[in-house]
Amino acid sequence: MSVLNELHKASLSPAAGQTSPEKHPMDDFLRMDRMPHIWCSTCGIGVSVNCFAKALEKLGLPLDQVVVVSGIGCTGRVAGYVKVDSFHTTHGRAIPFATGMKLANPKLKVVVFSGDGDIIAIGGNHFINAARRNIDITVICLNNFNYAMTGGQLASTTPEGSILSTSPFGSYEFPFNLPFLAESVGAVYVARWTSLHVYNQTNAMVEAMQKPGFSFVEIVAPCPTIFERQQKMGDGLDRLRWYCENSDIRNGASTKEADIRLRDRMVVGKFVDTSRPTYLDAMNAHYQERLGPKYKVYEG
Amino acid sequence: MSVLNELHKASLSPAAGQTSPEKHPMDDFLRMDRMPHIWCSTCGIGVSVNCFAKALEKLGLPLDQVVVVSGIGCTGRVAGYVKVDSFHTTHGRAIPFATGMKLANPKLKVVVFSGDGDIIAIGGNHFINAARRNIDITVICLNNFNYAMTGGQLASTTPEGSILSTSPFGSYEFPFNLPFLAESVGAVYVARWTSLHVYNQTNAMVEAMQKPGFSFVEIVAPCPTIFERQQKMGDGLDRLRWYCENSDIRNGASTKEADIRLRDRMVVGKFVDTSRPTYLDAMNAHYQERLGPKYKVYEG
Amino acid sequence: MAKTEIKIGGFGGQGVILTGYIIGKAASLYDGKDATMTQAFGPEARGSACSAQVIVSDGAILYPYVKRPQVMVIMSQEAFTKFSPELDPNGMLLIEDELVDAKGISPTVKVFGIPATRIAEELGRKVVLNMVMAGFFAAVSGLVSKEAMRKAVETSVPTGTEGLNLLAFEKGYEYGLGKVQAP
Amino acid sequence: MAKTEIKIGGFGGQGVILTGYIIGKAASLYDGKDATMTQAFGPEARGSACSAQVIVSDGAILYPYVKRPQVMVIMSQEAFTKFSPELDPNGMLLIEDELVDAKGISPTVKVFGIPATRIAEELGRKVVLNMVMAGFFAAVSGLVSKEAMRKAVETSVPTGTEGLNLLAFEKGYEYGLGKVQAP
Amino acid sequence: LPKPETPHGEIVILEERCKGCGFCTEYCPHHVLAVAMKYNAKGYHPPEILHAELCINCGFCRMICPEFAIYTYEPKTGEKP
Amino acid sequence: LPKPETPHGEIVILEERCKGCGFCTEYCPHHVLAVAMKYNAKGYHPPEILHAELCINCGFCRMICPEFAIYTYEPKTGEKP
Amino acid sequence: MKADPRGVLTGSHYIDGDFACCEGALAAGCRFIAGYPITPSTEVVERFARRAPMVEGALFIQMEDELAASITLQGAVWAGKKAMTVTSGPGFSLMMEHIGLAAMTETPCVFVDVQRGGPSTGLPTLPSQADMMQARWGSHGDYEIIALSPNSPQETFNLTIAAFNLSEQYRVPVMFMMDECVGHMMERVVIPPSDEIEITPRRYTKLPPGQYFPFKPGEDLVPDMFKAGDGYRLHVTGLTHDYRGYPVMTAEVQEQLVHRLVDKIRLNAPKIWRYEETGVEDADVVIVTYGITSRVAVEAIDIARKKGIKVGMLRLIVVWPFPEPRIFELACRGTALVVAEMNYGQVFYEVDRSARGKAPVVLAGHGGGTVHNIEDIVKKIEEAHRCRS
Amino acid sequence: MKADPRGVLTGSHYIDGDFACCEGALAAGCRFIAGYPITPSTEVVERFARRAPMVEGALFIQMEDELAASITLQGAVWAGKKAMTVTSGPGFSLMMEHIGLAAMTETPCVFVDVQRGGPSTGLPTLPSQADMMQARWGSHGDYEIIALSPNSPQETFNLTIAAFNLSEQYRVPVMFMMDECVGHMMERVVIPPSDEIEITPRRYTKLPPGQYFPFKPGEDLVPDMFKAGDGYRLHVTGLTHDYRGYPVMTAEVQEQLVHRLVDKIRLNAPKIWRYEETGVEDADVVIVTYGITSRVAVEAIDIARKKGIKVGMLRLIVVWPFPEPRIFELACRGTALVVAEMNYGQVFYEVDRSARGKAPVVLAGHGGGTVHNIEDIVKKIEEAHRCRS
Ligand SMILES: Cc1ncc(C[n+]2csc(CCOP(=O)(O)OP(=O)(O)O)c2C)c(N)n1
Ligand SMILES: Cc1ncc(C[n+]2csc(CCOP(=O)(O)OP(=O)(O)O)c2C)c(N)n1
Ligand code: SF4
Ligand code: SF4
Ligand code: SF4
Ligand code: SF4
Repeated sequence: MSVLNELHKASLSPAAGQTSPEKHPMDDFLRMDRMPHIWCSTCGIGVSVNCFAKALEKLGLPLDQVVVVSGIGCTGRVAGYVKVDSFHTTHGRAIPFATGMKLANPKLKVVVFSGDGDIIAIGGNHFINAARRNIDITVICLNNFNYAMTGGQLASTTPEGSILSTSPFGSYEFPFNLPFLAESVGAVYVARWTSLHVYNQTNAMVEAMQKPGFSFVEIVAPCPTIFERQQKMGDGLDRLRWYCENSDIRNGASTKEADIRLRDRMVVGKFVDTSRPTYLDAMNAHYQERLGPKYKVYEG
Repeated sequence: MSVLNELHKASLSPAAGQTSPEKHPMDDFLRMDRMPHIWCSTCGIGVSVNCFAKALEKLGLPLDQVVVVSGIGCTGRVAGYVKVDSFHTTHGRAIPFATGMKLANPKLKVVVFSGDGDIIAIGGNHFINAARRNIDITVICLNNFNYAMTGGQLASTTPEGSILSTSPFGSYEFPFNLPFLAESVGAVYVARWTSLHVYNQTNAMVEAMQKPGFSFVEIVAPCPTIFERQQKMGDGLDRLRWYCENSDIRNGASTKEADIRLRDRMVVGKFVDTSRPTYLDAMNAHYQERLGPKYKVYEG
Repeated sequence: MAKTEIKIGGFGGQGVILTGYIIGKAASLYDGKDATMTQAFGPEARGSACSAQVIVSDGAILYPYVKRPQVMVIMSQEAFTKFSPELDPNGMLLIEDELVDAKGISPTVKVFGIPATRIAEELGRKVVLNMVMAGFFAAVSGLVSKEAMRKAVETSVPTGTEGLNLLAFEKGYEYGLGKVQAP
Repeated sequence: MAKTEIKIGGFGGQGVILTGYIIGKAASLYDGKDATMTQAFGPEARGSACSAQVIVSDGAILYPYVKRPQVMVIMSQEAFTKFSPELDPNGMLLIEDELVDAKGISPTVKVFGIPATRIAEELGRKVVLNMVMAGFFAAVSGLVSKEAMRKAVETSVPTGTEGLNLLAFEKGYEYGLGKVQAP
Repeated sequence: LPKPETPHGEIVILEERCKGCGFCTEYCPHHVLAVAMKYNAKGYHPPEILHAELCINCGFCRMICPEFAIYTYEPKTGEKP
Repeated sequence: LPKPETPHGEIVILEERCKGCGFCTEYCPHHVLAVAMKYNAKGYHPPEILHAELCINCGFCRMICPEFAIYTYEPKTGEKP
Repeated sequence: MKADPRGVLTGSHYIDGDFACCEGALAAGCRFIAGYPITPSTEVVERFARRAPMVEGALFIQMEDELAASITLQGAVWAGKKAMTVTSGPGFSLMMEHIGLAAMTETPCVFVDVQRGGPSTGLPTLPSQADMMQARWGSHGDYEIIALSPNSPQETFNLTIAAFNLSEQYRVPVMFMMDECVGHMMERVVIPPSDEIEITPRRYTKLPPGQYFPFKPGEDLVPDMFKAGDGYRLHVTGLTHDYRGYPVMTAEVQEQLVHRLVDKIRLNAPKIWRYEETGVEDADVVIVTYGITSRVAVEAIDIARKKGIKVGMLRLIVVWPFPEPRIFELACRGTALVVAEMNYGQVFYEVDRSARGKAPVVLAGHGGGTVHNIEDIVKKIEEAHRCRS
Repeated sequence: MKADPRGVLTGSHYIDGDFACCEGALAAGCRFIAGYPITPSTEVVERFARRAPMVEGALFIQMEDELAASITLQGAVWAGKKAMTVTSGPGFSLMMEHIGLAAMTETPCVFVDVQRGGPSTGLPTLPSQADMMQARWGSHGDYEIIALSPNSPQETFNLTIAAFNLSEQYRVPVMFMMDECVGHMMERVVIPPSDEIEITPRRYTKLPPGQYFPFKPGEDLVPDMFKAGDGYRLHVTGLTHDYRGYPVMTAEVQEQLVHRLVDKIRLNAPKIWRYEETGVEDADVVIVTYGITSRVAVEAIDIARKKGIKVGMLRLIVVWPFPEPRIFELACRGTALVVAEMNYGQVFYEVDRSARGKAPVVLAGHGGGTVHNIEDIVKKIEEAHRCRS
């Protein structure tokens, strides 16, 4: 079995990747042996990973119980870099994978971290149904308005008029208003921030993870290599400046007004923060009521 | 080629199905050689087919230009009975099939007629994305709160507490509020009626088909064989009586309030009637603006 | 190896499948025999004639389908028309007397009738018609023991309805005994 | 059948692929030869060394990959480190003089340098660096005719930028001629 | 102004199509119809006309019939609502 | 009541990780940082400390850095915001 | 390991194959089903939905579609459950991407396909055996799976347990290929006491974090497993990955990983094969068959024997991996082969290949909708017999 | 029929296989692509998105997923367009249900799969040829398709046209199986004038409504077609249906319909086969290969010939249906066969089967990520040569 021998050899050779001589306080949250990450300079993904690490630190949860699930995409690579149990699944299906995980072991804190294309284009059906069921997971959706990993195509979130490789003369589709959609299907926590809003973003992640039920955080983030370049909006730093000038923080704003247009001002904030029983709580309560003491409360 | 011979023989034998000696004014809308249809006594599907035929009559469209597309389910069988070009596709995918049809030949009036499970459980992603794009089709969704064809399982629309074969002790899931969902993703016309409301239902179908863009009509209908029986709600006639007593007609009501609970009063009416460019209109306008006269308006 | 093929026919709602199930279960779980029950499914079948097929055998059943039933239990005229040609000419036909007219059946077939619906109605619930037929079948065919049939009925009907169903079974059984013991 | 393998290396953003494309296109569409261009793709490759490979041949090219390039055009040090070992010891190495130090290269290799970045900057747009290299390549290697290269440049760059790009090409070409004509 | 004449409808029942749901009989606004005692060949009770003269040709029965088994028309104009 | 002391932060820059996005230099609320002229091995300009004394240990630079290349701490308490 | 008694409904039952599959799963320790209804498989999940609240730690969820169902179960597996999903043709087609994911991430799990007539919506309520090649080849890329096919409710119960055990032993998705006939046929199913049911536990690593590498195989080419929440803090990806689970997109790592994934089944195949032979010793013709068709074929064999042809049967229980050498042996002996299956030729291709021209191989195919006409099989036996001589 | 000049970009172009595929489609009359991006196929639709507004009647839509893309195109076909969709492994897996639908409803259309390394997400940017069996067997139930595999951008252009023509002629979904190498390789592509491009028009019925039955086959087993809006008012379903298109769920109609669906390809196979032989006449060893691997194998052949082994090549252009008799012929002649493909054995199984033990069949497999190492193929040639003697 020569394959086996080869594999044994491989496992003896030292791990690839360099270990930085200096340490950053967040290094424990990261797979340092996989650094540097693949994200471009001035990309917003790294910022959100940083905020996420901070949010975990703030929450003070034992990291052993945190799970990150991603789909496929630039953002989908997040699962590969955070040093918790992390699953890089298939395109669009992070949410059902996370659902299985959470239901199988309710003690886990399950976070889906993925891109807008992944979560709401191909993954749309899972998004709406998981929210409806109020599965107790947090979905962090990094919205860079395009499919970056595949080179920059139209997404379900692309603002009208955007130039991308499959909308070479500008998009004429109407994008989703994600907070409105999330609210309509019953998400209990809905917030939107940009890459610039690092404190708010971090707080939203903390609140979302603390919230029992389906919580949703949309992060509007630059993809300088594709989206901003194609729109001639400069790089990620230019885009942060734009966010700074054009974001209206309006907590509690009606999600109906949260539409995003390519060059208009944009509402950010916490839009929904409500409560209803999670899927498992509803199930346990229901069975206890219907089946009485013979029902053993499901705990995983 | 013995197969061929057999087929030739088959094609010579007279068509199955009986022709009624007497005629009904709607018979021209139906494949009478396939009657009687498979729907149970007091099922609401036949009522809506009747209303749909009436709506077509009222619209006065040449039937040659009408196309009905269904998915799979009891309601999905509608495509097999209406005598227009009709396509019985796969479970959940009637909307994208209809999208292809409409975009390929914009002169066709394309109607999707299918069940709630088909359109919004497995088909949810297509529903939200077609609405977002404002594809110029009408979606008639017969909501009988369960998967009837497969013997009565939980659907994404099943009210909490309903007993079905996969919720044998009662469902503990929170169902979609379809009008709210439809509005949040940009449907330009949204109405809900019950099987009892035959005039309103017919009118809604007429209005929906007249409306350019993605229009959505939800019909709450009895499935006496399964849903009403399991809930001990009697047969379809009992259910019509229930609708009669428990429907609040509130045109223009906020879709947020259109939640359906198993035994509570229910809001029906026309909720959304608005306008924005259809996918093709937006495309043509956009290309004309960007590409100027060298762009030939797309007409199929 | 003794092997008997049984077919039960009627219309949807008469409890045809349950009758077959009870026969199969009785033979297989409580009578030390083997029994295979199969049925024809179909979405088009709603409300029309439906059937259950049971093979009861002393030994292992390999081929699981009924080809030429020796015993047929028929509860509707449509089912009679559809299924009776399959019956073994030397077989046995059990019919719901008031719903089925067995005209045209081969004279070599032994026909036994029971007004099962009426008996069921007398018991207050028309739905136990199938249990009356089951009792009748047990008595007339002698293929499955009464005790086994009773156990199968008891363990197969919804909790709370055992009494009524067993009563219906007994009524059918008695009626059947009368038929076979009478000359 | 004369067949030459060419490899162009640099970092993402330098226009490495376009350079390869122009060489291939020139040879294949305007010089009556066959030319196959291949490239290494990879999501992990963002920003790091990338390469284009071109085979130019008088006859049909079957095997499409470059195994031992006879000509290498290198625009970054990292690319030099990564790719130069593949170069044919009797081959030709064209480098961006100020970005690449060709130390350690076999003495049998003919090395030609050009300060392409500086030339491009002098023309006002650093991005035309690759066109300078293309011109340099045309002059030094002689593998593809100048006219063919010019046509390929003209038809491959964004409309409106043809002039600038052709100018850059000419600069590189002239510089190259100087190098090869000089003893 | 002359009071407009109340329209009148003739009712046609295609008995063999009926599945006896009772929708038409229940919801006829003028209580024109009743459930017949007889069975059709499918074993259902079709509607029967109780008060033919009361039918105003509103067509509700036609619209609500899941089986396309009943309709009305205005005998003079032939109008089918 | 004594006025609370303004907190102070020490800045640590892990230069080799930096991809020169400029986020930290741009958004440091006290303009402590600037873009250095030099390049790191990856070819980017990392930030450099202009006014070390002005750092209030707010941690914004740390949070916004996509490369985990900068952080601050309170030298006395060791606190890392 | 012995079965957990809480899931085992010891006793005799008169149930159909679908119910038997559910009971087999519960006995095997399956505590999680993510399903989506589809005829004729729905009864499996319907029973599970009813049983789950009574079995501690068991959970049923009906997902929004088969895409979701087929990955939700994998999430559950990595969180520590034994899990399966259940479907039929159209749903099975939708699960293909995630069968590939399970193969790539070596996720032990069971996919039940109760076969009905296809292609497309086809014959929703009627039988076929025409998803056999799909079970093996339906996802993109190279991978191997195990597929089993029961021919009675009792065997459905037994083999469902075997399916779970094999999936755990080889960390591979197992395809449980029923057919509508077996799924809907009622027979006695005897469920033994739990201590008579042998269960393969998950092969969790015994190594501590740091020493354990999630995709470093053991001698049998199968790596040990971890689960989320155990403190390993590891990564699992559908990308080509190294022994640490890290994505490495190179031809070398692809060769290391994917070659092992196929070899772990190919090289272990002799341990996985399972078939039953009847009257093969002196047979001139052997029918190769599986599932319900094996029970139809016996009648044909009887008839043919009466006509003087010596016919035997090789019934495949594990269909994939395929017992190629045994077929070759039979062919070399000169035994003609008839492949009886409810399709227009699927397992036939492997039988035909394995025979290597040494003996005639005849397809007794049938489009489904009902089992074979017995006479048709007899004719094929005669044909094979003629070809042989 | 000649090509519509509006879609034909006559002239010489230096483009890659993906772009050539787009141009081939446009030349073939394709006016509708429903797509979903996936590496390495995206360039096909990117080009189409750019070209469509310039070609009258052409439309590109990017759908929300591959499920949608693979059925949207069928809606477009029934409304009168020639249409295709384009994807790669993971997306191809998601399209399986709708490939079955197209087969069942006899919808002429083209599915392009630019193969990358699998299984699962695998090697997104790197080549493989490991979806070949999936192309044939990936959907549930019995059906047959046609699959083609080009080995250069020029051939991609040509064969894309052939793919559309075959799909129209046989009313069958055609799988266009590229690989990442061909997809991303740039070469000269000469697009002839439109009047030199032969196009198979859709076989629309000439019968009037009432006389025309949508699934009544012609002599070649293929029925003529109608389109929505033409006044036929007919029904099309994925259920088993009779010649009128009406669902009839019986074993008899299943046999009539599905047997014909497989036979229309199986019996017409000799007209569909297409392969290219080089140096086969006197060869002792023949390499059977396709796609990019055929261009790698030539180097191995050169080396082997230099070592004195007479090696030829049979390059499959149409891979499915498979030219079984030709392989058998070669095997009977005693020619040893080497199957070179970028996978761990797929087309190999058909070659092996077709040889019927008459000659050794050796797999030169490779997991993908890059083309074969030439030396590895040479070794297999030597091995085959040894086995032969
Ligand atoms: C089934 C499937 N379809 C398509 C792809 C190709 N694909 C990979 S990532 C991606 C889009 C990612 O976009 P998004 O989720 O927005 O993430 P980003 O890269 O922008 O961060 C696509 C289409 C795939 N991997 N699998
Ligand atoms: C891919 C796929 N999954 C599952 C099924 C099985 N199936 C057929 S109809 C149906 C549900 C239909 O429910 P709904 O749309 O609500 O229609 P109804 O029967 O209630 O009218 C299901 C799950 C299928 N045909 N295809
Ligand atoms: S391509 Fe865009 S999203 Fe992807 S890493 Fe680069 S900047 Fe970020
Ligand atoms: S099962 Fe329900 S939905 Fe289906 S036909 Fe009967 S009543 Fe109607
Ligand atoms: S509505 Fe139609 S089906 Fe119902 S009772 Fe009246 S006639 Fe019969
Ligand atoms: S934020 Fe980080 S990557 Fe950006 S310039 Fe500062 S240190 Fe460098």
